[in-house]
Amino acid sequence: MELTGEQAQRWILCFQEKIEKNKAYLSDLDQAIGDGDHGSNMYRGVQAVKEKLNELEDPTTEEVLKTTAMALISKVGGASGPLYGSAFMQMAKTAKETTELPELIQAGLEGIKQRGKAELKDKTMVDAWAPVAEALTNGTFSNDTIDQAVEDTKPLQAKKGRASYVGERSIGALDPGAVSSGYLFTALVEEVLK
Amino acid sequence: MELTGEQAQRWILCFQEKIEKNKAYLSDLDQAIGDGDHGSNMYRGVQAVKEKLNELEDPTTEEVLKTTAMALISKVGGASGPLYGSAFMQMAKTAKETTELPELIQAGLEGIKQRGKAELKDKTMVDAWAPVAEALTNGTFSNDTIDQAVEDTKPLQAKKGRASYVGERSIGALDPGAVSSGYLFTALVEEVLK
Amino acid sequence: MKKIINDASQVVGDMLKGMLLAHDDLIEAIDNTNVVVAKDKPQTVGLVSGGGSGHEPAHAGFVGDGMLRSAVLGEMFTSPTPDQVLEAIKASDTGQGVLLIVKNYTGDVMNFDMAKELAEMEGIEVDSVLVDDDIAVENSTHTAGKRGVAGTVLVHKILGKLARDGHTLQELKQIGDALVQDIHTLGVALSGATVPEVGKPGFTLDEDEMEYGVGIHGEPGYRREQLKSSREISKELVEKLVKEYNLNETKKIGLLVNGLGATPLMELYVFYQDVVNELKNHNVEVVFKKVGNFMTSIDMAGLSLTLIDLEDSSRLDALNAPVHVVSW
Amino acid sequence: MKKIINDASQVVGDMLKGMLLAHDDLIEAIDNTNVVVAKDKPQTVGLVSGGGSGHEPAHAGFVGDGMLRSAVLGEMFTSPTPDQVLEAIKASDTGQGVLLIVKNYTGDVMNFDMAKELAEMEGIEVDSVLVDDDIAVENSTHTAGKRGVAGTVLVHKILGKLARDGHTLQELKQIGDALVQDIHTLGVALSGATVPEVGKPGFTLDEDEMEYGVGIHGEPGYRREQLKSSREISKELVEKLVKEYNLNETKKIGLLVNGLGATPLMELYVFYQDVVNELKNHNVEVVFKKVGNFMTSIDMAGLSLTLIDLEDSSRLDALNAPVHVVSW
Ligand SMILES: Nc1ncnc2c1ncn2[C@@H]1O[C@H](COP(=O)(O)OP(=O)(O)O)[C@@H](O)[C@H]1O
Ligand SMILES: Nc1ncnc2c1ncn2[C@@H]1O[C@H](COP(=O)(O)OP(=O)(O)O)[C@@H](O)[C@H]1O
Ligand SMILES: [Mg+2]
Ligand SMILES: [Mg+2]
Ligand SMILES: [Mg+2]
Ligand SMILES: [Mg+2]
Repeated sequence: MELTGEQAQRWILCFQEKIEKNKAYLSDLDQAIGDGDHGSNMYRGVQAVKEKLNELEDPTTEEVLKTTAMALISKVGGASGPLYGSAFMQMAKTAKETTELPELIQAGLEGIKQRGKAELKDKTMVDAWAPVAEALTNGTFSNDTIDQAVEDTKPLQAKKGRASYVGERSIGALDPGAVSSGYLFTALVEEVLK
Repeated sequence: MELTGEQAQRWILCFQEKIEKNKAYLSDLDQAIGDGDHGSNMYRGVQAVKEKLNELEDPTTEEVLKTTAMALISKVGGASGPLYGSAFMQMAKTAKETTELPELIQAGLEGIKQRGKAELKDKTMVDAWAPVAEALTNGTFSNDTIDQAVEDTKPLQAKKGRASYVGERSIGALDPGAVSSGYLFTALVEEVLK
Repeated sequence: MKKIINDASQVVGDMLKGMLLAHDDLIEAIDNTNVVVAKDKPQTVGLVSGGGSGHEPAHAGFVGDGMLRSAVLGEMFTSPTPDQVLEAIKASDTGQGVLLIVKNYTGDVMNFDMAKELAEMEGIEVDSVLVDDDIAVENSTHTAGKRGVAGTVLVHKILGKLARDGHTLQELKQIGDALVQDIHTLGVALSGATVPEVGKPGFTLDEDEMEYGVGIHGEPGYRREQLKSSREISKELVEKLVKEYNLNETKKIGLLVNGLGATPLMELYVFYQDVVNELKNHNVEVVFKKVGNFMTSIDMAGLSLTLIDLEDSSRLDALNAPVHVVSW
Repeated sequence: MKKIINDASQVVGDMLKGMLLAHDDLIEAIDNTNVVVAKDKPQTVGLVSGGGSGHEPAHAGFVGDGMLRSAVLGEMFTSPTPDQVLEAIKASDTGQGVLLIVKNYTGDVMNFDMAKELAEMEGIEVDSVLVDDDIAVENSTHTAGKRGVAGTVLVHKILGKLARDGHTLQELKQIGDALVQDIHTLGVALSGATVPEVGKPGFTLDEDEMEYGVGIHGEPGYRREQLKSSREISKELVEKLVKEYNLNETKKIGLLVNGLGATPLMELYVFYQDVVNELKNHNVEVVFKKVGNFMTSIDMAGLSLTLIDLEDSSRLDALNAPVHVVSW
């Protein structure tokens, strides 16, 4: 399951479309337990990503991932900017060695954990990335993996990020960063794994 | 028609009661064409007057008028404070010479005109004082004189004071200062002229 | 009405206490009055201003070396009484006389006039300058005349510096009378102001409405219409204000963007930027500018724009001179 | 939403332009960034702060001699990005290194950290102080920790003075780390804040409701209840705040009453008076005080109270030292 540069480009552009379509929904999710800007943060980022990616001709996998990382880092801000940025930066670094998807996603997860210090079940995007990375590695990945991982953030109490301020009141809500990460993996399914 | 000190005291205390009862109404009138504080301004003043008058024992007419003037000047502020204050101050000065009611009210009117530079029909308290002063002098005074004078401020456009800012929109509303002056004269009727 | 206060009828006194506690290095109050006096009193003409409360930081925030010697705080939106003004005059006189800076409202004019008469009876030389910078009101003999609004603060600053420099009462009066004719202001409101004791706003505007030309006590303006952009508002205010000046030749001017109480600094800066752009179409050079809350209207949302003619460089120097006050 | 703006999505840029036009004597921006830099750059450690916009005058209002060397303006309520912070760091280094003053939010911490890594790769010495003065949030390993709020401004002022005095980066880091532990803040809101692009308030309170312990981005507080009097509010805030200090012996403290944007100065002073009264029941001596809008939350009505331990007289001296910034 190698990820080509062309596939990577389509993947990320599909992610952009999903963010654009769900911008308001993501912000609403963030309004409930955060500060209501996750949709506009991510949208600002993926717009810049789209622009940059469209400038590339026949890019390598590493180029796509690094371009995505840089655009997200310099446009998103907030918590999700450095986290998604670090994920793609680690993926880009790994792509120098291997473009195997399980390795790439695992590297992305490491980037997020290193940057954000969140553990599994802290109700963050880690809870979307970790099960997906694991399932890809074990060969047990299915569409259901994504939905299940995202849905599983609901009963958790947030221990990291802005949602941790609301304490127990975060229980019962989806984590916005997990939901946006879910779109990233759904885009992967649609454009690469289909 | 001389005004004794005891009559003067009863007159002003009766005025105080009327202001107290109509505080909100006076402010509402002022809200329509001014800044909505004529009731609370006058109330603040007559409360102080009442306190001061109650301290006096067997006061002369001049003492009552001067005490009233001083309390109003130092408690009311706004436009009506100096105007009522000047009216009572002029009355007090005149009372040194004569305590005839027509002369006193005429002196009060002069005090207001001197201080405020308003002419008849500028839609101010002058429009209540002038007809009453004239009727008292001519011996044509009746209860109706007061009501008529106050009512006659309605069709006028304000040319002085805060109400002049609203221009033509002041037409159709009663002038709050004329209404409160009306209470002063009604109190005179009830306590002195009855 | 949502306010962090105690007794609505005591709010002026409570505020004054807080102000004195917070700034005991600069100001004090005369016992049993609402008069705020500078602790530092050089032997110069004393400037006294004041008016109704609800315009904070005006006027007490401008008391101190280089601006006012004292400020008289009336009840909310109500001119202070002559005896209070008299106390301020007495506390401000060091033998060189006292200049009253009065905003043109019937109440203020009469109360300050009475105080002046009383002070003169006590042998204190007093004169006054009347500020009427609000061009929203027509200046006709058939009205109480233009109102005094935010431009008053510039009068405090300029005359305050000149008083400190040792100008005489007569000179200050003369300079002040000329100065006020060169200061013009126009304001807009997005909401009414709520006097605590009244408990409801003096006027209400719909969620999409604004009003041009409002006064600082919720006096009505000249036009109510749909909320416009900062750019459009700046265009209207600038166009009306520049008409007050002869701009055949490039004129040096100063700008004051004044928030009315509930409008965030962010909006004042956005607006300031539009004003500067708009002024590019006019024959002016901006040599002084100030953005912030100086003459507010309690919790009113909105702002005013003031222009001042600064061709005379002594005015500019005076505006730029350092001061020791709470809120310049 | 009623705001004097143009395009809601451009409000940060528009505000920045206005700010630079209004204060071109003190500050400038790095081209193509939202980074505000002091014009005056002595050869000392450069202090860099910043965060999301909407807290005006923070942080750009504190850029200048004696406080910050530069401020990074993020989008509304959104941490700025590492490349912007990097630009600020580069513009603030005169060879003595750069100290970042960061408010403790996940986003700010990560973005400033990344910038620090990037700057170090370019050979610039960088360290950071994390401000987490908001005691409304529990400091547990199970949360993102306490938030940085109004007390941050005191850190700017004190470290700004010490940086000007020539302290090294290591010294400033050490002093700063100790300092932030002695600053504690608690806020109350009477209304939510409206981010222009969102168009509706982050939360809404009923006409008779208030909320204790809110953050400066509309983060929820610890209790919502009926609007209390200034006296009762001051009692609750003071009692919670003094618990953070050891008051067995009389302690010298400083006070900061900070308006959140839409609350008039009048109310801040009324509240300040109640705070001082309330503190009489505790073993403190107030040696410094500040009342005004310093760290706002756009148009939120409400205020915060900050206490700072000033037993160390060098802190007090630093707070009292003169500065050349827009908004101290
Ligand atoms: N420490 C962390 N580790 C991993 N993910 C985190 C962490 N903190 C926050 N997040 C993620 O970031 C999301 C919020 O992003 P966003 O709303 O864009 O930023 P902000 O919280 O600064 O407003 C959360 O839903 C969560 O998934
Ligand atoms: N120049 C004037 N001459 C006579 N009366 C005046 C003048 N200006 C105002 N008034 C009177 O004062 C009244 C308003 O008083 P008030 O509301 O107490 O003061 P303010 O206008 O300062 O709020 C008006 O209704 C009018 O009768
Ligand atoms: Mg968010
Ligand atoms: Mg009135
Ligand atoms: Mg009034
Ligand atoms: Mg955010």
